[in-house]
Amino acid sequence: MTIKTRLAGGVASAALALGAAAPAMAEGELNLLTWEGYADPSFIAPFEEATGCTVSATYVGSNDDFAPRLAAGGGVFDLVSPSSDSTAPLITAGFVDPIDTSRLDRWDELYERFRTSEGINSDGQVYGVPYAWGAIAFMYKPDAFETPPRSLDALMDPALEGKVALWDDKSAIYVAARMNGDMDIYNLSDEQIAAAQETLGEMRSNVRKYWSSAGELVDLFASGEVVLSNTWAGYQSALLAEQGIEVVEFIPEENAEGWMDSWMVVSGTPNEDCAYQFLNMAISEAGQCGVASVNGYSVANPVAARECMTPEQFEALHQDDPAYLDSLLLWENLGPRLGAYTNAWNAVKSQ
Amino acid sequence: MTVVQEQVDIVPVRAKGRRRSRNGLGARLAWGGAIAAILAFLYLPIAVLVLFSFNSGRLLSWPIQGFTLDWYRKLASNEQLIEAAWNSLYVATCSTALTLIIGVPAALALDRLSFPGKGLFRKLVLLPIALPGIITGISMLTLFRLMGANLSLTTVIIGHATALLAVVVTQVYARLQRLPRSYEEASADLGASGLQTFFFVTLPNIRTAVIGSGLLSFTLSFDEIPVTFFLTGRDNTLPMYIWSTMRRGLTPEINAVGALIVLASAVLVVLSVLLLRDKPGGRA
Amino acid sequence: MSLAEPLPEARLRARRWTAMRRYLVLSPPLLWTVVFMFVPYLTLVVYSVWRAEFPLAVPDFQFGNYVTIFTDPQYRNVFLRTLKIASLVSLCALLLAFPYAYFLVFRVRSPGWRLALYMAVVAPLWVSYLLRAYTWKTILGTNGILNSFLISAGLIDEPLTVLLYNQAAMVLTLTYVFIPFMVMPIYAALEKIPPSLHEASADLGEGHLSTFFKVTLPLAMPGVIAGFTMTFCLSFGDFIAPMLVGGPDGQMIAGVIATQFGAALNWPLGSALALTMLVFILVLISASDRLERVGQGRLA
Amino acid sequence: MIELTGLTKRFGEVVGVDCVDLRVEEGAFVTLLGPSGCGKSTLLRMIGGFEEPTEGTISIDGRDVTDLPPNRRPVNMVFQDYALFPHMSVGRNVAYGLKVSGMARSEAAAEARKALDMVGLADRAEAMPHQLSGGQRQRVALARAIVRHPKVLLLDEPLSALDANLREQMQVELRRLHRLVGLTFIMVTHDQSEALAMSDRIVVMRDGRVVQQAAPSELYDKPADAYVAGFVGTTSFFEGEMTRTGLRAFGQTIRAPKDLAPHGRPARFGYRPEKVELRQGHVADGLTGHVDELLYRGDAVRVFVNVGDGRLAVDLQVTDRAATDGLPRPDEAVTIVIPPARLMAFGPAADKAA
Repeated sequence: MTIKTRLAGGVASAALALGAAAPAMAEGELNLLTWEGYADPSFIAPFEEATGCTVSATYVGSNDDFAPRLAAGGGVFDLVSPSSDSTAPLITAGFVDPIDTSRLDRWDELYERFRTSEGINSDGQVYGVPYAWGAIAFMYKPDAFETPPRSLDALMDPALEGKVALWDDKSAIYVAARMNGDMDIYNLSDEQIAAAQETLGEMRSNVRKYWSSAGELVDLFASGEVVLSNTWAGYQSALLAEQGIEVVEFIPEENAEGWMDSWMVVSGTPNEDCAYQFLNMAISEAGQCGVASVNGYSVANPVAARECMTPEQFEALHQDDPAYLDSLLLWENLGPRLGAYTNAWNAVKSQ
Repeated sequence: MTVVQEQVDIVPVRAKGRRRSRNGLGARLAWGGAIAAILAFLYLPIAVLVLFSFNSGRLLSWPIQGFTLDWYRKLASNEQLIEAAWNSLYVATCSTALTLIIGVPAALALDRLSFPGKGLFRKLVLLPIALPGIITGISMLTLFRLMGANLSLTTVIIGHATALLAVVVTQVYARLQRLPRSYEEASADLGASGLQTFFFVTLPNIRTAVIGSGLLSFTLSFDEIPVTFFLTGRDNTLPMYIWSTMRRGLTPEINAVGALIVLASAVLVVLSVLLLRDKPGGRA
Repeated sequence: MSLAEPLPEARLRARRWTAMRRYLVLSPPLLWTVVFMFVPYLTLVVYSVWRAEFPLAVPDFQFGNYVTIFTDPQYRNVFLRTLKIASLVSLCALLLAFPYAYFLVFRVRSPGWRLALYMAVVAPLWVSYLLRAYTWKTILGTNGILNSFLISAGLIDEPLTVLLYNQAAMVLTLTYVFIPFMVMPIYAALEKIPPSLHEASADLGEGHLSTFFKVTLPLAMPGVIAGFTMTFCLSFGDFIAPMLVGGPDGQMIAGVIATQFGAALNWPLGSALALTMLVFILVLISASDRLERVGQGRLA
Repeated sequence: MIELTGLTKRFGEVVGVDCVDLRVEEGAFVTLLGPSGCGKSTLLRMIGGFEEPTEGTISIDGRDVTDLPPNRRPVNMVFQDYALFPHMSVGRNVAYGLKVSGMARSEAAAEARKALDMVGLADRAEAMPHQLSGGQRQRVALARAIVRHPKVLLLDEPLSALDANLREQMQVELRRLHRLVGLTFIMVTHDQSEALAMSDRIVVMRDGRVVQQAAPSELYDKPADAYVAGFVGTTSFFEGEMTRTGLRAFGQTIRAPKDLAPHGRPARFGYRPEKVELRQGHVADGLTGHVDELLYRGDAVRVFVNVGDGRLAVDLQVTDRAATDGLPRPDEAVTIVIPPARLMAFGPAADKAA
């Protein structure tokens, strides 16, 4: 659409003040609410070309962003990719539609434990298409440490004053709880949450910035602001490597959280056909190896992964070893406790 | 709350010939230094923005590594950014049109009519000037949510028009107050209908205020974030795009966008100064 | 003719027509104001007494949200911090803007220069707010432009880390962004002071300083108050600078509101916070309006 | 013919115009005269349609126009500030009224030229209003108002913005124009000499009411009350009482028409200072006193005389230099001789006067 017709239409609609002013959307325009890297041109562009569906993406910095964006009003997004701990509210609220798995060619190839996981199944219906998984590891700049950090205690090291970053997410509570020795991080009591809150308060002199996007963390490392932070394992370290900055990821002694993202179809999307074409692409080689090479995440379809990955990559991403995921503290739906966690985290930021 | 109102109207016209400073060279130098420092504070960041848009390296540190136009080239091929820029243009144009269509009659009503509830009406219209954009943004969000309206560029336009209405109203109202009522009465007396009077007599005489506030409202809308933040749907405006890019890391590409915006703003500023200089006969 | 006597039909019609045309002018702005300003504030009030319940809120009538705001220390902390930062920003802007405006009005004699210097301060308003704030991030960073410059000039050995991601950086950035709003009203106020007053004061044997404190400053007060209020309100409601250049202790009230409407998904609490902020600002504005009027009375 | 019936305008509690009845004959030059705030401008603006009457009606040539907006009344106005549209040339200003009523551009321009010609400004049609002098602007405003051939031309203090010399010139001009176009003129002024000089008929107003309406000479010679007498021209007031022998004041008795005022009751009297004689020494049938002060005014001298506990004024015409020499000196005893026909009476003494 040319700017001229757009402006003409716009001015006319402005005169009418209300009514459907925005220029009509072309059929098959997918709007994703997702994580950075999940709409990378390397695999999205071929998809657009092949299907005629155009894709645009809005990025979230935290799982807590999905529900509010959907709650603010319909008609905006077509597909979302929350982690499995944050799917339940979307399903109960009716923000997402059940998936017709018969329209997905390679559904059966996905890890069974993902397909049947609690996060995407509700009342006998499937609501999500597992896509990728990984860990919330920590990473550090090796040249800033004489002895590499192994434990979360490093976050409190007085030598690291103003050199630490932390994800702006309730995950910070999980981290602090583990530092306090409360390992049942998804079932913390009020006292344990309060203790975690206190730990985070003590840590604050070490924290330079709470990062709220992958890119922000990359920048904090690249511009030498921080040397230690939690990270979406695989992703930021790769981006930093691209800039020639060396960082080392590690799973702390206190363990790390694990996560699994799945694609969900927003209720009432006018672009259902395109959405299913996208889902099919996502769990095929294109999508799976796409996200694996862009984000460095492990993927949900081992069959496709084996097809398109080198054996080294396949192994490095633990694709042959889904039990690895069990060793992590896989994110759980907090249910009614969610409010207590987010409130505690907000209180830390407000202190 | 006199701030915006004065903005365009102030073309400094201080009486000629203040007496020459009685202080010596020392005081003059001190003044000069202080003013230069303030100007440096104001313009160094902008200079940095422009300078580093030509920096060949990614890193934003001194000295710049070399000269390149790469970032501009990248910009030219960044479809999302261009789309966002067009969206902003669309939003700013529509919301400016709306603020004028609503704001000029509002100013007329405030100046020329008396009606019940006028005091409240005046307060409401002027409120968004001083109110943080976030309040306008969320209050309209709650309204649209209750109405079940989907967020889109239309809701953004309505939001901008509401937030910026006050800019037009204050400026046009200030001008109307200086416009003798007898012009309009004379026009009516000479047989002109209300509309004829408005278009032939009133509008030409408040033209500069209308254009000035329109320009200002356009610029502010083009640059708006807090309201857009809450009211936009799937489409991004340019500031929202820059904002989300910024949140995802520093890139010299943003400096290039910035440099272009600085250039466009400079053109607008010069234009507005030239356009709005009152021509002789502009005032009776 | 008494009012009781009925008016002829034609006269009634003419009267009605006149009244109708009046409402034709009035109704678009009136309608707009009611629908898009009055009603939204009302919905905000409604939400603020509702109860947050996933996915959004359920109708209820209670003041729990307000109780939370006034009892939970985190909101008091943020409020006080916002107050502090907005005051500091206004103060810094005042300290920069006043001499500048004073210089323009009383020291620059050529109208051309005066216009140019005035526009020099106002013009940045036309440049994107976001970009102007963002540039400070690139300047103040650990390996940023300022640090690398100082190092290459041999002034420091280690980059200064106190420049960015703290409250000072926020104050600096907000001062930079909002300073034009301080210069404009002060300039306007100084501009209104008749030169004869200065001369009279000088004739009476007052020195420069005492003329300044006894004549100029009191007469400039309305402008100072207007500028201070505007700058204060703008920085009080900002939520972007904290995200860009603020550190872990940078959360401001608008940021908390944004969080309640976002991640925390607690619109009722967010609405209550927004209304609290609204009332605070309204009180501030009316107080400043009153002060301003008192000040203006002096010149009359 | 214009007819105002019971015309009243209230602004909240304040009464601007109070139940005014007025008829203005076709072709007349009528002046509304009064001090500021007397309601004369409000009355004019109601006729023009700029104010809505609270009560009463206005009709022009038998047609009720009370509720018509200004643009639908056969009336045009010359505003006090002229209200020339600053963004239009003189020609376009004058043609404006024709243009908005749908006249073709060329025809309107020709009409405008004719009107400008009438006020002697045909050659300034291209000029912008700010390039004109005050007097020229006034003429343009006149041309603009008459070009539409209204039934009535309203003039709101049309000369107040001009300086003294120009004002007199424009008075002549306006009279000439009135004769030329033959329209009904209604003018508002607070300047009594202007009103006397120009009008066929003067309507004196006070506190929103019409006090007196009459031809200028009648108004001058027979003011209805002390207010009019004081406002129009100068009047020297004194208190006295009618007796069988005449008018008794300051312990002296002078001749007076028997029916000037009720006998045996103190009342207020007055005379025009230029219509009496001043004689040296004591003269019978006059008011004798001592000269207090002399005000020299070029063409005349006003002599203030202390009579008893009062102070009266007499204007002496100065016809040549010799007359100046013959003027009385302070403290000289003089007598004011008032021709009985020149005496004016204004009701009971308690009535406060202007």
